[in-house]
Amino acid sequence: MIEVKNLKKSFGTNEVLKDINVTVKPQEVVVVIGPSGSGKSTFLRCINMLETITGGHVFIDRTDLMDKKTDINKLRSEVGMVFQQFNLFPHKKVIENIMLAPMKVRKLSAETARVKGLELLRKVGLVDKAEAYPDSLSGGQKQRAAIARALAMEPSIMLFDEPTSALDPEMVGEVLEVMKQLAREGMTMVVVTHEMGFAKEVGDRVLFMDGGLIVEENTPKELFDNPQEERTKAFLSKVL
Amino acid sequence: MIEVKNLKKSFGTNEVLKDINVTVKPQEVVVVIGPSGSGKSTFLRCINMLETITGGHVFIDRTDLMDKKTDINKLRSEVGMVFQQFNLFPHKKVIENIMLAPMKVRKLSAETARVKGLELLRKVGLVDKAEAYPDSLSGGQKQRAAIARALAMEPSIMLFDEPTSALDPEMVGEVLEVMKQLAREGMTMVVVTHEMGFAKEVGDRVLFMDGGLIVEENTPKELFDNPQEERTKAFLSKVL
Amino acid sequence: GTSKTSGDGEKKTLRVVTDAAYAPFEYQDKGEVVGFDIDFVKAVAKEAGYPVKVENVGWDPVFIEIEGKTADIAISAITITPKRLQTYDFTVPYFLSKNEILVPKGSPIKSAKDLEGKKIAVQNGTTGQEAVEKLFGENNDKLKKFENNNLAILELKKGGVDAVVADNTVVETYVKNNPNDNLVFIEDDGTFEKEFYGLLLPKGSKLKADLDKAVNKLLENGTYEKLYEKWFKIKPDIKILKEQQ
Amino acid sequence: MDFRWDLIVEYAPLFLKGTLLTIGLSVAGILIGAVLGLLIGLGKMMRKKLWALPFRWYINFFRGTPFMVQILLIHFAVVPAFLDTTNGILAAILALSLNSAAYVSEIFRAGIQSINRGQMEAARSLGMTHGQAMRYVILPQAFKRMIPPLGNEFIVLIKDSSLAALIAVPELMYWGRAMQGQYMRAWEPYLTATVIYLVLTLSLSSLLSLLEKRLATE
Amino acid sequence: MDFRWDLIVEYAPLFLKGTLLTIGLSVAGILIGAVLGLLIGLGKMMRKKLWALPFRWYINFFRGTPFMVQILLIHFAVVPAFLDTTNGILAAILALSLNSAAYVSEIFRAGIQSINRGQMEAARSLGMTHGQAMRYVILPQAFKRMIPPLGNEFIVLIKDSSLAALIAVPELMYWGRAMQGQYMRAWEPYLTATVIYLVLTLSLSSLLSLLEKRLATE
Ligand SMILES: Nc1ncnc2c1ncn2[C@@H]1O[C@H](COP(=O)(O)OP(=O)(O)OP(=O)(O)O)[C@@H](O)[C@H]1O
Ligand SMILES: Nc1ncnc2c1ncn2[C@@H]1O[C@H](COP(=O)(O)OP(=O)(O)OP(=O)(O)O)[C@@H](O)[C@H]1O
Ligand SMILES: NC(=O)CC[C@H](N)C(=O)O
Ligand SMILES: [Mg+2]
Ligand SMILES: [Mg+2]
Repeated sequence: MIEVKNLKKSFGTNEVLKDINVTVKPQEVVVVIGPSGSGKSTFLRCINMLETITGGHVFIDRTDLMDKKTDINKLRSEVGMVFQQFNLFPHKKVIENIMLAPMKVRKLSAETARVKGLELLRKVGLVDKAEAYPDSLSGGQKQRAAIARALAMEPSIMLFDEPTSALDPEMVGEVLEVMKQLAREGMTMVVVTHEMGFAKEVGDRVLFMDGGLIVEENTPKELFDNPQEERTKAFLSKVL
Repeated sequence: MIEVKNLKKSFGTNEVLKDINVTVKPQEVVVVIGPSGSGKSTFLRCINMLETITGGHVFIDRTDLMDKKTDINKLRSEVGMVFQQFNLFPHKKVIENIMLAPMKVRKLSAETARVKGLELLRKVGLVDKAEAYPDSLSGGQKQRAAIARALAMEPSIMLFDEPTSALDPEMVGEVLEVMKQLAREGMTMVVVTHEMGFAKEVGDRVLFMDGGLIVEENTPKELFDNPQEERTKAFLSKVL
Repeated sequence: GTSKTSGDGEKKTLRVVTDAAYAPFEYQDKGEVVGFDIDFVKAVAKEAGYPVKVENVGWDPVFIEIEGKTADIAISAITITPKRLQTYDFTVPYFLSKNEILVPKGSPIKSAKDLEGKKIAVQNGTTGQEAVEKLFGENNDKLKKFENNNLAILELKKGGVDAVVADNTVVETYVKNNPNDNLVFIEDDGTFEKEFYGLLLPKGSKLKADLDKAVNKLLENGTYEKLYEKWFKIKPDIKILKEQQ
Repeated sequence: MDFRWDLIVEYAPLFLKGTLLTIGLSVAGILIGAVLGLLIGLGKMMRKKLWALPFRWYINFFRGTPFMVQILLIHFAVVPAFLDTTNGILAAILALSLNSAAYVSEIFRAGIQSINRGQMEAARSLGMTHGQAMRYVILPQAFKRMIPPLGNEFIVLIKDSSLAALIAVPELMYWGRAMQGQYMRAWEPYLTATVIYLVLTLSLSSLLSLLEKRLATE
Repeated sequence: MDFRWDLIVEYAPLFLKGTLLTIGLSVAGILIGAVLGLLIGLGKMMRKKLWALPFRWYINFFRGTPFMVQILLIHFAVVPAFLDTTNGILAAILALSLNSAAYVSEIFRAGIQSINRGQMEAARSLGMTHGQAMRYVILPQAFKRMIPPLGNEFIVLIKDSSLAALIAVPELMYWGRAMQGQYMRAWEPYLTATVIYLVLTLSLSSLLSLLEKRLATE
């Protein structure tokens, strides 16, 4: 599904990703943890081509992102991304947020897009907010709307970058619930999060990143309860 | 130590605090929890007179804050406050941040203030950052510096408004550690936080606020394990 | 700095204002304010016993300064008109002038009447403007009022107007000095009346008597004639000036 | 001091005409300037530095020199070079438009940059092209933020247009000067002009702050 | 077109003198304007609305009318009312200062408002009075943010000072106009003035952006 080979990324002289190798299988849920600045977001952004890769290769469904012939926009629409800061379009209603890309990129009719959008909103429990503007939603509602928006492009992979860390604690649950359901339905997911409960419940694998490298990877249970590397131990002792 | 009687606070027509009655005894650690917008911050800000009270009374060490004759600035320096956003003074070095108020308000000499400031920095584990500017610190270091700054005025009460919720997860621990130490030393504290571990470990009492009222209060153990009110139960089920 | 003559003693320096954009009467030569008027006013002041300082301020400001008594004398080829006499005083006349038309070579305009319907540039607040407005109406659409005469002539050169109306000496000097511009002047004595320049003074100025005397002295003692010939290369008609008094 | 109200009454129709022309010049200036400014803003934001250079210099030139020089140059030198004649109104509109275009291009750039980077990223991650993201996501938000500074620029143009009097364009200030020239009085014309300018700019700016409040709450 | 370089050479010393005066006027304007602007900004921020009103109107007046009107009024009316004579240089400095004070007061207000509310709250919660908090916490930070907009205001003053030519202050523009009047040519004088203005404003603004970068990384 996703294959990352010798991925390198530098900002100027700052090498943020040093040599990342990961394979994500279909329907797998991979959780990424690691200290601030370790390159977690950059890693996700490289998979979605929001950053230009400095070295190595990323394959999505066997297509090489670095290949000049690859249609990046098409490939990108196969990969949904959910951001910490939601990034809903504030000038559009919730339903319009969801309809926009299907209509403009997939050329769906407004009607089809709306029907599908409402269905997705039902799924994330927001049908009654379809006609609301994002600013009137709570944080949890915003993030659920953002998930629905990403799903509207029918991606085969979903990337989540700390989707709950900008939320008030009482809203974290509703977002995680939606994500768990997605995982149960078989969506391939890469999730940067510090919600250990989520990782344990639905994660197939946990990657621990530090200093631009994947330091350790294992099943959640093994990694949390029995970390092998010193750095992992130090990090977990602080966070848990 | 602190006595809050029938405290009311409105912003325009929006009644944010409806009728708050609390007494905090010396050396007590009171934890305040509650959903977003329930008035937790406003409550703390009223105790520190950062908001003008609309009704009721707040007594600090038996002095009425509402009394015209009360010297608010003096009283305020008795009450230390730590903010979610740290609010360090970015144009001053860490040590200068700490020395400023003692020098200007308490009229200490620069030397005395510096000696005391370094001592406090040692206490929060930041002596080596004394000459650094706040912008070069990590979030956890900033918050510890902010705590040291508040302590420099030798307050008899410390107020904390979600001191760890703007921090990366791995930095939460170091700040909580400093707070726990303070509590052990007998500081009177009112802490708004969702760190349940902290509440259980050092909290004498937990107040649950909702809609501008204190809905329930009890020992941490009782309140978390055996909430009485429906709203408390609903809230805890989401957060825990 | 208005004049405060302290009785008998030293006389105060007079502030003389002008619009140094009206060659050959007053203009700037590499930053220096020079011209017939400048030489003349210095001679007059010397005769009357006042030290002077000449300052270029611009045309509209000349009148504002004198009305506000912030300057003592203005000399700027200023025509003595009944309207101006309501607000200001003048000395006795020192120069005979009239308006004239400046047009490009080959222009169909041959007289003032031909100006009808043509675009005309004038300097704001001059007798040239008044003359045109008397012919074709006040503030009519074809009239462009510029801040000084140089801008009006530049407008003509650049083709924005068909003619400029200004004082004859100025127009003729310009034509003579700038043969490459291919401009010609047109006299129309039937339309444009004789005008006399005077030194402009604030209403009720105590200087008037002194200055009148001095002007007359210069007219009589040959100083005026010498200056006139220096600048215009011909002899002045002093009689007509005297008749006007 | 005696204040001659009668002169003001006499010149009232001319002041009215002048005010209308002042408004007309400024409106034309802001409209043309906005369109040009967008183009220049886009030009300046071009990836290829070399191509962006002329736009950069355009902006430098018009922001770096006094409007008085600009209007005189355009009236007496640029327009005649093309038309073989001067045309005050044309020159004034041209000067105002070209000048405001430089400022509008910066307003435009600031408007776009004020939109959170996350908006572009969200749009791109949904598979939109850069152009689509600009058109459907960034620009609609940026335009809304551009309204207040564009309003301010309009106010600046109203004031700058007073320099058109120097090239004998019969706007408000021109009639003030004409009145001064005719009656040799300074106070009446300049104070009248001042009051009219104040009415224009203040009513516009209170309209603007109303609009801003509207936009903020929307 | 023939471009008469010889005329420019001839006028070079005058242009130099004019440039120096232009710089002098603008420097005086920004310095006095900054001091006045602070006072007016403080005045406008007064709690009592009624007391703040005159300051508010001061700002409205100077921001709402063309600088041309302001400099003419000050030259012909305000200065003579005090001195009994006109004084172009004084009037120009006065007009530039009073005008920039209005803008500086807004820069000052914006600078203070740009400081996070939390700073004031932190200072107050440490027991500082409002005055102490302002003095030791808010103002030092606000001043730093004011430097770039003050620099821009200085550039504006350089350009506005060209209007002093209208009251015959022998600054840069005055000599441009003098040259135009003497030789009846448009391109040479105005282009020369343009280039000098450009050199002044561009070098200033690149200095400013250097300074801004310095301040940002500090
Ligand atoms: N656009 C950029 N330009 C320059 N440096 C960048 C940029 N984006 C990220 N970095 C740097 O790359 C490093 C890794 O950043 P990244 O955001 O990937 O970390 P992270 O693991 O997601 O951290 P966090 O938990 O704080 O989100 C950091 O040192 C950051 O400063
Ligand atoms: N300065 C203010 N002006 C107007 N309304 C305010 C102001 N400060 C707070 N409020 C309102 O008061 C209510 C309570 O706010 P408060 O910040 O006390 O809640 P909180 O419990 O601290 O929430 P959070 O967990 O999000 O910090 C909210 O509805 C908020 O909108
Ligand atoms: N300087 C001038 O332009 C003078 C013009 C004309 N002689 C007048 O007095 O109106
Ligand atoms: Mg990140
Ligand atoms: Mg709060």
